Amino acid sequence: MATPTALLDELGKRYTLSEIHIQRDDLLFLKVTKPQAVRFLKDLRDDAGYTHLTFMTNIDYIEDGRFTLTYMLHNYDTHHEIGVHVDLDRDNAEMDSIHNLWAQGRTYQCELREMYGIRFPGSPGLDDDFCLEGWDQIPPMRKEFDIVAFSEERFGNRPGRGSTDPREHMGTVMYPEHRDGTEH
Amino acid sequence: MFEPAAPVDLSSGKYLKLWQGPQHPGITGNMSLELTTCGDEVVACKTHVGYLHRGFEKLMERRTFIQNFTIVCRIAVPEPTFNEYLYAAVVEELSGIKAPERAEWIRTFNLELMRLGSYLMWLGGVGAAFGQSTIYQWTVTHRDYILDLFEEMTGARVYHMYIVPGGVRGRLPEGFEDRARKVLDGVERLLMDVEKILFNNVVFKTRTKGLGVITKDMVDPYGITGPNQRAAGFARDVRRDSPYLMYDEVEWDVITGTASDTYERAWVRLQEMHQGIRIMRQVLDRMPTGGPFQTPLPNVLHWEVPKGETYIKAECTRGEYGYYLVTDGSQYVRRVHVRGPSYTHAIALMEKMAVGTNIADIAGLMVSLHTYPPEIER
Amino acid sequence: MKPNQSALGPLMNEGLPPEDRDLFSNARPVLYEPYPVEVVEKFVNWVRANSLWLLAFGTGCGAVEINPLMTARYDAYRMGVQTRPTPRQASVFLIGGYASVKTLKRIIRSYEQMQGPKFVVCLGICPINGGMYWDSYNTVNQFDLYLPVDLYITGCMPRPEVLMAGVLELKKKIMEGRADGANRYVENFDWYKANQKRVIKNWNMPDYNW
Amino acid sequence: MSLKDLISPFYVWQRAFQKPYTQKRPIEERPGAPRYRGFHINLTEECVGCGSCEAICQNHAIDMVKVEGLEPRNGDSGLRPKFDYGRCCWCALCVDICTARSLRLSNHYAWVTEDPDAFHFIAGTDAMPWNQNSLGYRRDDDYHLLTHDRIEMDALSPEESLKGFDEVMKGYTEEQALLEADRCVECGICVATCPAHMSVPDYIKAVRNKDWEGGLKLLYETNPFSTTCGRICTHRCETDCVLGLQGTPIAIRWLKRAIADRVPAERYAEILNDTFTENGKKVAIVGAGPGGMSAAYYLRKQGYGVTVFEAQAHGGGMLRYGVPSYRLPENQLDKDIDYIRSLGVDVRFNTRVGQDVPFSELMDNHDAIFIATGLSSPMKLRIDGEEHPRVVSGLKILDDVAKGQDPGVGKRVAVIGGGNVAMDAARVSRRVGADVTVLYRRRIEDMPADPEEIHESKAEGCHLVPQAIPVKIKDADDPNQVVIVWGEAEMVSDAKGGRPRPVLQEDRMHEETYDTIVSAIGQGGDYDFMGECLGSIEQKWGKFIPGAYQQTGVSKIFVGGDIANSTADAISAVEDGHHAARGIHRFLSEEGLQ
Repeated sequence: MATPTALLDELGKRYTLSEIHIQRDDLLFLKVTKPQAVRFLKDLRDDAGYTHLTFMTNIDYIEDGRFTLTYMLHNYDTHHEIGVHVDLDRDNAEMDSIHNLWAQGRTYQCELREMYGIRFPGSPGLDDDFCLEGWDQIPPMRKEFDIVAFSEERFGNRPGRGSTDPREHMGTVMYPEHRDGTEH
Repeated sequence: MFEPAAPVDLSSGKYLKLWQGPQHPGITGNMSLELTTCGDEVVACKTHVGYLHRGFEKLMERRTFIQNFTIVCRIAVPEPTFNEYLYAAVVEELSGIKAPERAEWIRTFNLELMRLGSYLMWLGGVGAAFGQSTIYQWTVTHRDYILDLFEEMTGARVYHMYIVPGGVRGRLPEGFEDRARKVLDGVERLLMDVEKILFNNVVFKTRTKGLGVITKDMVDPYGITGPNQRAAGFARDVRRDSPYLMYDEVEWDVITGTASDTYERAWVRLQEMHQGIRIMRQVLDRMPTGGPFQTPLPNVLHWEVPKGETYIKAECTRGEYGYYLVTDGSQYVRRVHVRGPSYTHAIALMEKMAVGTNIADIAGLMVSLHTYPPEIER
Repeated sequence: MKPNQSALGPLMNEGLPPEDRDLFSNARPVLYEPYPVEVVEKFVNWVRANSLWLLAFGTGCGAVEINPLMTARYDAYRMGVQTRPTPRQASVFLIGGYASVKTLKRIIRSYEQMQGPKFVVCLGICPINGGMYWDSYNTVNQFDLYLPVDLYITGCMPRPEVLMAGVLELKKKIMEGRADGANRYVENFDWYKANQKRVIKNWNMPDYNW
Repeated sequence: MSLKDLISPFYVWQRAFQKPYTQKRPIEERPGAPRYRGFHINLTEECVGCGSCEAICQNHAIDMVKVEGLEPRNGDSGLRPKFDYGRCCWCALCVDICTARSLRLSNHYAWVTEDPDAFHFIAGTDAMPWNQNSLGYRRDDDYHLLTHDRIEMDALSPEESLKGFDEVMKGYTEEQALLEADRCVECGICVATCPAHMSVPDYIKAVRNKDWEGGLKLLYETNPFSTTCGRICTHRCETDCVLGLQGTPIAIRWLKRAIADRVPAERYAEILNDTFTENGKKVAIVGAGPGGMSAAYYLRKQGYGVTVFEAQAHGGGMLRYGVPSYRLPENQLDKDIDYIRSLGVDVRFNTRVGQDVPFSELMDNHDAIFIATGLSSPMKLRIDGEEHPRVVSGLKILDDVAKGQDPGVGKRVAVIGGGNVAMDAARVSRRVGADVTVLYRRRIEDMPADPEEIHESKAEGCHLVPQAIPVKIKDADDPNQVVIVWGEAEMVSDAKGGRPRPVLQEDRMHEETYDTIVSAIGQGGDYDFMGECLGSIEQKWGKFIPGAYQQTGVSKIFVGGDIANSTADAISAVEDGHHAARGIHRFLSEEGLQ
């Protein structure tokens, strides 16, 4: 079985790999382009022995306007893991489906559609409810979704709470005259 | 790999839609199976989850690194320690902290004890699912003795919040080792009894042998891990393949099976409980009693973990449990993803395996896959 | 205090498609009236207090401590407690901690299917004021907005011993004739319904599910 | 189906003869484990209300609330944590982080009620059934969430430091500063204690973020003597720092210095960006010490024309002439003063009011006057022989050294006193090669000098003799020497609960000969220049008693600094100046001064 570096050399001939980062001896991350991604995953699975899809998830880089999908693949023979990143456009996130490669891919894609609003055309049951039911807001895992405000508005909190800031309290009681309003 | 279910015409009157769960005694935790049946036979199954969805991954994005340590244990209720350990491990790796050796031993013990407790609960569930409620009464009680140990060690029965990034939160109490050994002896005796009255029970054997066979070629496409995979003959165990904590310091065997049916999976787990006891006894023998058990952390009130990402996994009772952490150098995580084995076992795998079984076996099949809904939906 | 239930008119079942509305009852729940003879009511309450049947619905993580409670070590059976698989047979609904919106819908449905007298006991911190998940987008923060609660047991988790203490407290309350949650539900039905529909956005069931 | 499989289950019967699992009375029989994380207990007396528990609580289960009968005071916010048991998850992070170690958990775990609003209580104050429980979770001694030990600052060794007047403390390196700043819990309790109420948590945060410029701006909001105070401040804040409750307090003073040292003087104007428009009003300030210059800074920022009259040739007052340069190098003091002068503050050096310029001129030509002349007249020992020529004041020695002259103390020196001036005089004398003995009336822990100064004096070889009361000074055989008679003292506790009092032991008297006796027991003020105005200004024990905003009985005269406060340190003077500036602004603007 090829070592990860040899494997990368080999794959690098056929794919545009970037941001290769070796986190540990048994874990590396790399990025492939969106059009190549599914073929790349299939090659990893079929040719390189990375047969186990550990998980698939998404990272929201709201400041860069992108989503980064992460597919984590595991090789049972070398006990090596590869995290494959794929950048998507955050505003119009769409990705090829991997439900034909791994059975649980469908579930992950359904979850990502619900939690981030990423489309995976062709993935069965993509629009079914996964965790949420009757959700009427933007997908909740997106960074711009403010859960505190939402929870406060929708579910409320029991009254009878209220806190005093020690520094503020001491200032008001102990040296009111000595405050210029520049206090922080 | 996804095979669409055969077209079912509900209006034909031949089929019946049957919901098992969420309020149903034959379901593990709070989830539901939408079964389409023809007579007694299940022709299609769809798993519905989300009844326990709390949005952990989102909650964790707005809590500081120390605050998260209190919340992760809630992700898998009967097995909080795996979450605690994995969260601590990912944070330690990214912030370059190494827990002291003594803490590593304590953690190993903690994890194995939790595994045993969780298996006992599962064993009770197996008993209950196949009408052997006596087993349930025994095992839950013995699990309670384990919870007593946890209470003594960590200060809580269920949510221990003991494995903190950097180490553990306290030394073991005086005389703990002796009491732990006593509990282990008790569980070992119990397991022998269980073997006699459950595993040798003709009813159990008849109902479980040949039920829900996972073939070898299903394992990778469905992402099956843990005992479910080992019962199919794969000697794969994270503790052996990518050793963490002190697992390469102690002697134990990876248990595998061949038949890969419900009985075999139960049998593999029973043997793993014995292995767990074996590991714990060695840990108790070798655990250092002095030295530090915590590496100092930066001020946790404004702790910033350097930018990076990592994935760490551990072998929990149900298979590969892992934490994927992405940080951006701030006081908060950029993204954390919890990989629980139930995710694929309870959905993709269950939906496939339920087809062709009898309604009455669904509960047994479910329990033989050993799934926890909270780790699916988080 | 007690509004005339019939004066409020039938339920509209607006969540159902128009063609299905006739298939379901549109009657409102009715108030429980105590027996006119006090001694009889007291006796009946004593009976009720000593056969508390829990609905086996693990709605949240609190359910994990029900297992020890109902097995050999703590053995709640000796207190007249047992679990029942169906709401029709149960009289006590243990809310096992947090209630996600999705589960809340099932909780309401199960609760309304329970026969009176029925009691709701909330376990843990989450139903009181949100607890661990006070800022979660999918769990309710104050359970008493949605169903009447007779007793709260704080803790995370509440241990089996506290659950037993809770059972004893509930018994006391029932015997004193103060466990009137079900009646409060009837009296403030519209208020509860409005609160429920405020969080459950896909209300596709009848308004009262008995 | 084998026969064995059929029979085997009946093995269950053997259990019928075993002890049952059932616990007879679980509620009574099973208290929480000794380490159980049950309900909260707070030792109200030890708690200082820092709010770290609230800060770390991920469930927002803790509110800091006012407690009846508990007023805020230095080192205690008077607030106490109130718990919401509809939120708390008993993770005990609050216990782990508790700076006072007053918060703990009991092993009590049962609370059942029908009222959902009942689950609030102030731990330790409200009567809860578990308040007396002795068991429950405590932080393990070997487990910490906070760093209790201060990051040490590099310093010259005593041998090196004795060689000259180079600054002893080298200042934090960036790495050290970050580590030290990281210890802060940002409670802000120190802010009240700081006489200038500096935004300590904020500028420590700026250090953590390496935001030196932002930090400097924060410093100047309340203190234009940051470089100086970062070195010689009496750091009362550190006394009340909550980190000091279990370890050493944050080195707040050093962190202030860390900021100021990292911004070069040339960049001050650009960073602080103090812009203002002249408002045409004029204020005179007497004394260019920290009080006067601070008032000048804040008044100037509001557009006042400020003239400072200073008797000496340089600004800084006691900071220059009373603090030796190994503690505060002159160029560092100049950095602060020069920036204030750069704003257009007119400082007239070598101009003694009442001598070079009449006080009446100040009164006539200015809209307001701020007087901060400081205490420059040494107090008398009030013992026989005090007028001996070999008895000199500590200030005189420091003044000589500051002006580059040899103090001429000889080989054997006795310093009388325990304040900073005494320590400085002793250390200066060590530097010019004398053997130094320090005689102090009370115990070492009673000394008003900074602990660092005491420590460094000892390290540099000063011989500290506590509980020594001078009785008499007389001539020695050698005219260049002097004899002191002192007696040992016993500390007698005060019946009224005050601090213990030294009582002379007549039978244990000592007579020793020295080249010089340095008297450094304090200083007094000289207010003669003010003439008749003096009569309208309240005085007590030789100090002015100003009213609100440092105003005196003569409404346009404001006073501050050592002559008007009891603490007599730089930071108090800075605040007096700042506060007088507030007062003068109110007095001269439409707001008025009530």
